[in-house]
Amino acid sequence: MMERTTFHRSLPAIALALLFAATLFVAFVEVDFGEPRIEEELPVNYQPGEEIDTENITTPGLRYLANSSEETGSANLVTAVVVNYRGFDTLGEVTILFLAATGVGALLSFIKDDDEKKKKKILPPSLILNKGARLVLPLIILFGVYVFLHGHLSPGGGFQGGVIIASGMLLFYIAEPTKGASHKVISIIESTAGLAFIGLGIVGLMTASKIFLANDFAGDWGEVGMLVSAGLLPLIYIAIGFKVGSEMTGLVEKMRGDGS
Amino acid sequence: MARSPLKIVLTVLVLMVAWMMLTLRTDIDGLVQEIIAGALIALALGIFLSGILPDAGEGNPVKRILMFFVFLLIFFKEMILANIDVAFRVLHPKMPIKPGIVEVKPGMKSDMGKMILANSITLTPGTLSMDYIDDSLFIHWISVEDDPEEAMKPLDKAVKEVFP
Amino acid sequence: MNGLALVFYGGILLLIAVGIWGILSRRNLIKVIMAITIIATGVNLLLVSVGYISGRAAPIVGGDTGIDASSTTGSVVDPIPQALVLTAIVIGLATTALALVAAVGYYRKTGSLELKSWSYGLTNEKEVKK
Amino acid sequence: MIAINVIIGMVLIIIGLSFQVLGALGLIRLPDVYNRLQAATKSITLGAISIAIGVGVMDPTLLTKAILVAVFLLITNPISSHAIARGAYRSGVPLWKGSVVDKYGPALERKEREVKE
Amino acid sequence: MTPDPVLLIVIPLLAAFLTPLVALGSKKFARYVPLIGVLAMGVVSLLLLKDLIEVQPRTYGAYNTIESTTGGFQPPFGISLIVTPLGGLITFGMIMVALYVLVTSIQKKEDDKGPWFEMMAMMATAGAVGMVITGDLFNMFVFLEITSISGTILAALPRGNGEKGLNWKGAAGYAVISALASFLILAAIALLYGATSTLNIAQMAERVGSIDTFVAGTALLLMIIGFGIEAEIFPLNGWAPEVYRGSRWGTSTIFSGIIGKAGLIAMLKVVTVILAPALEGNIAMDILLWGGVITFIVGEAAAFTSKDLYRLWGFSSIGMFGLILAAFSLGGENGIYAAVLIMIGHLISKPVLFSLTGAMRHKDRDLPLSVLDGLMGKSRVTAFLFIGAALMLLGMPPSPIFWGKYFLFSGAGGESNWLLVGLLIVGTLLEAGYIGKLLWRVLPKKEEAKAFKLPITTTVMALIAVALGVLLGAVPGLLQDIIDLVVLEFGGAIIILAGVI
Repeated sequence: MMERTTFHRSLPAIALALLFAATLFVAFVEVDFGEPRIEEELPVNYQPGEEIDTENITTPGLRYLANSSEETGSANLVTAVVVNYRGFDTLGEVTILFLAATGVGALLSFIKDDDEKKKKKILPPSLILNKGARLVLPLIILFGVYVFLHGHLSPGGGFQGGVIIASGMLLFYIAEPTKGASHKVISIIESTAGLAFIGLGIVGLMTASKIFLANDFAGDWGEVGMLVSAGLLPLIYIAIGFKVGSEMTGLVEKMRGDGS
Repeated sequence: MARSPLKIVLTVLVLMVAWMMLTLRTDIDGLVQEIIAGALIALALGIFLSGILPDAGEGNPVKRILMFFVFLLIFFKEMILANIDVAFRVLHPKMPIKPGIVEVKPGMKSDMGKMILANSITLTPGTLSMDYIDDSLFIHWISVEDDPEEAMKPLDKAVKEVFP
Repeated sequence: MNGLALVFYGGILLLIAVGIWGILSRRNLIKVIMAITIIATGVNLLLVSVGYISGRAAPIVGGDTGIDASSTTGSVVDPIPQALVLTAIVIGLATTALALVAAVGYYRKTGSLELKSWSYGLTNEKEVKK
Repeated sequence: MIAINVIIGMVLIIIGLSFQVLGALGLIRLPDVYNRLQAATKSITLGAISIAIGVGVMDPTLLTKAILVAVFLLITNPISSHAIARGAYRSGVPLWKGSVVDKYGPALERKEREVKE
Repeated sequence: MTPDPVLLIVIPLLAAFLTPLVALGSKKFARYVPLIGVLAMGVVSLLLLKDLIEVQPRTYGAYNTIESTTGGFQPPFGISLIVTPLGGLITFGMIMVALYVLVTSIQKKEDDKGPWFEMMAMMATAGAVGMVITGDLFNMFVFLEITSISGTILAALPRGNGEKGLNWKGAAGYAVISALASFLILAAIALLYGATSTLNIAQMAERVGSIDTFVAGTALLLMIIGFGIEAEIFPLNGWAPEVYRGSRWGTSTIFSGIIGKAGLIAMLKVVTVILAPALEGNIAMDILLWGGVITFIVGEAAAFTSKDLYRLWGFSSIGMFGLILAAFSLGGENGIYAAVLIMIGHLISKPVLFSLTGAMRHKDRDLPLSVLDGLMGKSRVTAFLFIGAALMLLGMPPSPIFWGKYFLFSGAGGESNWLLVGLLIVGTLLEAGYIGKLLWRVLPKKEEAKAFKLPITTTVMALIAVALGVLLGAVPGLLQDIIDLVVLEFGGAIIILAGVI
């Protein structure tokens, strides 16, 4: 009975949603799937490896492909785009995560206040899970560090590494419901990493190019493909890794503290 | 959960090996950079995190490391047997199972030993460790035999040699 | 348009349609938030598939892909949408976390998760009593 | 001519896959959560390890990473199936009616009473 | 010296990352960090505005812009920030509103457990500024998200002890709807990127002429829905009254003065620069024009019937957004003059009205209109400020809004668009109706009135704002230079439009 009425009520919604999707579909048909749209400016019969005149290219994607290795020193072009060409976006993105983590903490403090805390006595966590989590936590953190330290060489980067570290901490929180890193430490790491990111951006304002977030050391340190290469890029990713790791840990930690 | 120097050294070594396995590469320059970075990270993590590692018991480290390989041999043999056992039970038309939860008392004292034992029991024929309650391990057994302690003997002994 | 495009765009837009239907027809906040995350997934997939070029490798030089630094053009996919998706995923996560906290607060105060009354202020509806 | 390591890798992957299939079959055929977990854990762990090592053998540059993956699976898989089994038991999933003995239930009750007091 | 516009973003981010660190030491002092941040932003934007009018040599087109690139790559390869005359003016106005809110709420009663309100107010401002000045479409989306996430948090912070949970209702609604908006915008960005292979707004405008009309139309639809939700355009503003009703006066001010305005400007930027040239005729601008007019009428009508004072001001803000949108889309010299003047008048009068309303009661209840009864007898200063600001909002001379409406009517009359003129008169009459109703209540009554004391910071700031409004209303020539530049800027956009047809 209940089901029926909801279904009737949602018929207009279904119609509207399908209409919307159909409109989008017709529009996206124009954007051919899998076609090399960014390569319209290449000469006809172009073969990979041929020299091209990058001066005349105006499509950003194409120029990044052609020039990224020299300009940023990063072997991973996605990282070059994320941290260097569109680094300003990434700064905003880190800020969004920071705002969300801070906001969740602030708002939960209002919710918790009104709550009478009923602490149930529960069995201690299982020994096997607890010790197992303790055993693998260093390995998970090591892997997270590996991912964000190699962001300019292999798939992954600061965000992914940070999330891996936070998932390790989540495992630890499941295994040890009462223990964990302190609020204060998390908060300090979070803010310091954010300040470090902006500081690295300001380095660009100070050095040769006088431009925020410029990567002036791209070619100076190491060759493409080495751990030490790509100038400030790995440093920024380290800051992002710490920041994302601490933020996600903080998010999990705050939500856990609520008990709901 | 004491942070003995030996424990820190071992932790750092294990982490270092894991790092090198992740970053192994052929060119010398790159390898040197990775080794330096890995050493720093492993050192930092080892010093900070060796405190949370489970207690591994006391004993002669060299002997324990050797025994660890013996344990691995036994364990892998049992694991392959376990899979053949599963295959037999699952494919057998009548499904010869007689499940139940039994209780055993493992011989080791260290937390690490208990954890490793429980994990290896899960992967050996017919058994799944459920929980520890006050030093006794509860095991779900797919075909209950008379004396569970007897069946656990070889694994228990091997683990006890490594993590007493 | 080829068949692959039909599968990709059709599936993704169906995902978005499911999400929009959920937002329009459900009143339970948790379900609405679920619908939002479905839309987020759909849009992220859409963004990635816009940058895909069939038969090309991931945009990483050397290492596992074995692509030479001088011949990236014409042999790898467009890196920009992949970078954008990274940002969009994080943003979706932040939004979801906040919406959930607001839902928890709403539930604690009113004992309900229903968003019944969006009245445009024309009526002064009664709040749900706890 | 296919290189010898590719053949070995293929064989390992095939073995792994067949164990995975057996595990899935066990998941369907066996009667209750605990028995299913038994079959699933063992076969899936060995199957996955076998596939990982197989890939490592086929492409030797990945071998060390594959071994690391195998070690991780060996540690975490049994822990997670233990957590599922324990959680299932404590949230009241019953044993199969053909089970012959249950020593865990009474012990758990005793322990819970101790903690509450 | 021209400051780098990127400072407008970097300063608040620095302050935001510093705030929790300082809060670990002293929660009281941490509340001043965002205030200092906003003050610094204000200085930067004032310098930029001054340069726009005087110093900066004309770089391209007929009007001045100040550009800044990030990441060390020239646009379209790096993300650039472009401060146009309209952007500079709005940026300055929004930062001043934020300053008003932060200074006024220094003496506050809410127990916040930290500097969260101040920090989020600053970040909402930073996001809004970023949306207005960025030259990159995806970057605009990122700033939109910064704004809407801090907006959600602001809306969820309870008023007083938050006993009825109205704040959570508003915040939950806003969180869901703004998330929907942002993903629709993201879908539009995906579509436009697929069609043009670029994200830079200027480059996209060059390339968009060759794309399919249907693609452009769909992108237009998505963008109008997405930004329309942020800009509280009817019928996409169902969330807004709940937010205004449940949140603090500061939050309401920020939504009406900063977040909504930024959504409006961003929508105008996207539609006029990118999408209008891709469509035939004047379709895009006509949609905006009639959408704006309908929003104006609906908003003012809802305000007229509203029984809760917070909501009343919320609806009146929605009406004003409609009016501004309609004026901008009417275009031409008269339209732009009208839009800028109405926007300035709204930016000045609304914070005063919200702060006075907020000072009247702090609890989490609806605020019936009867709180105004006999306000004159309770506190003369409050009553005068209230009357002044309300009349300024209505457009009683001397007020910038008076001149704005004058130009709007002459613009609509000049095009012989009598339907538009009629609708605008209806809306204005509705507005006059409810403002008259409020003022009638303010007049002294016979019944005994309890004394009511306005906090000193509120008094000072409101006095400054009302004085500024009167000054700008009496001598509108002070704004001549900058508005002329804005007209040039929009003339540029219209010329592009004509070129394509």
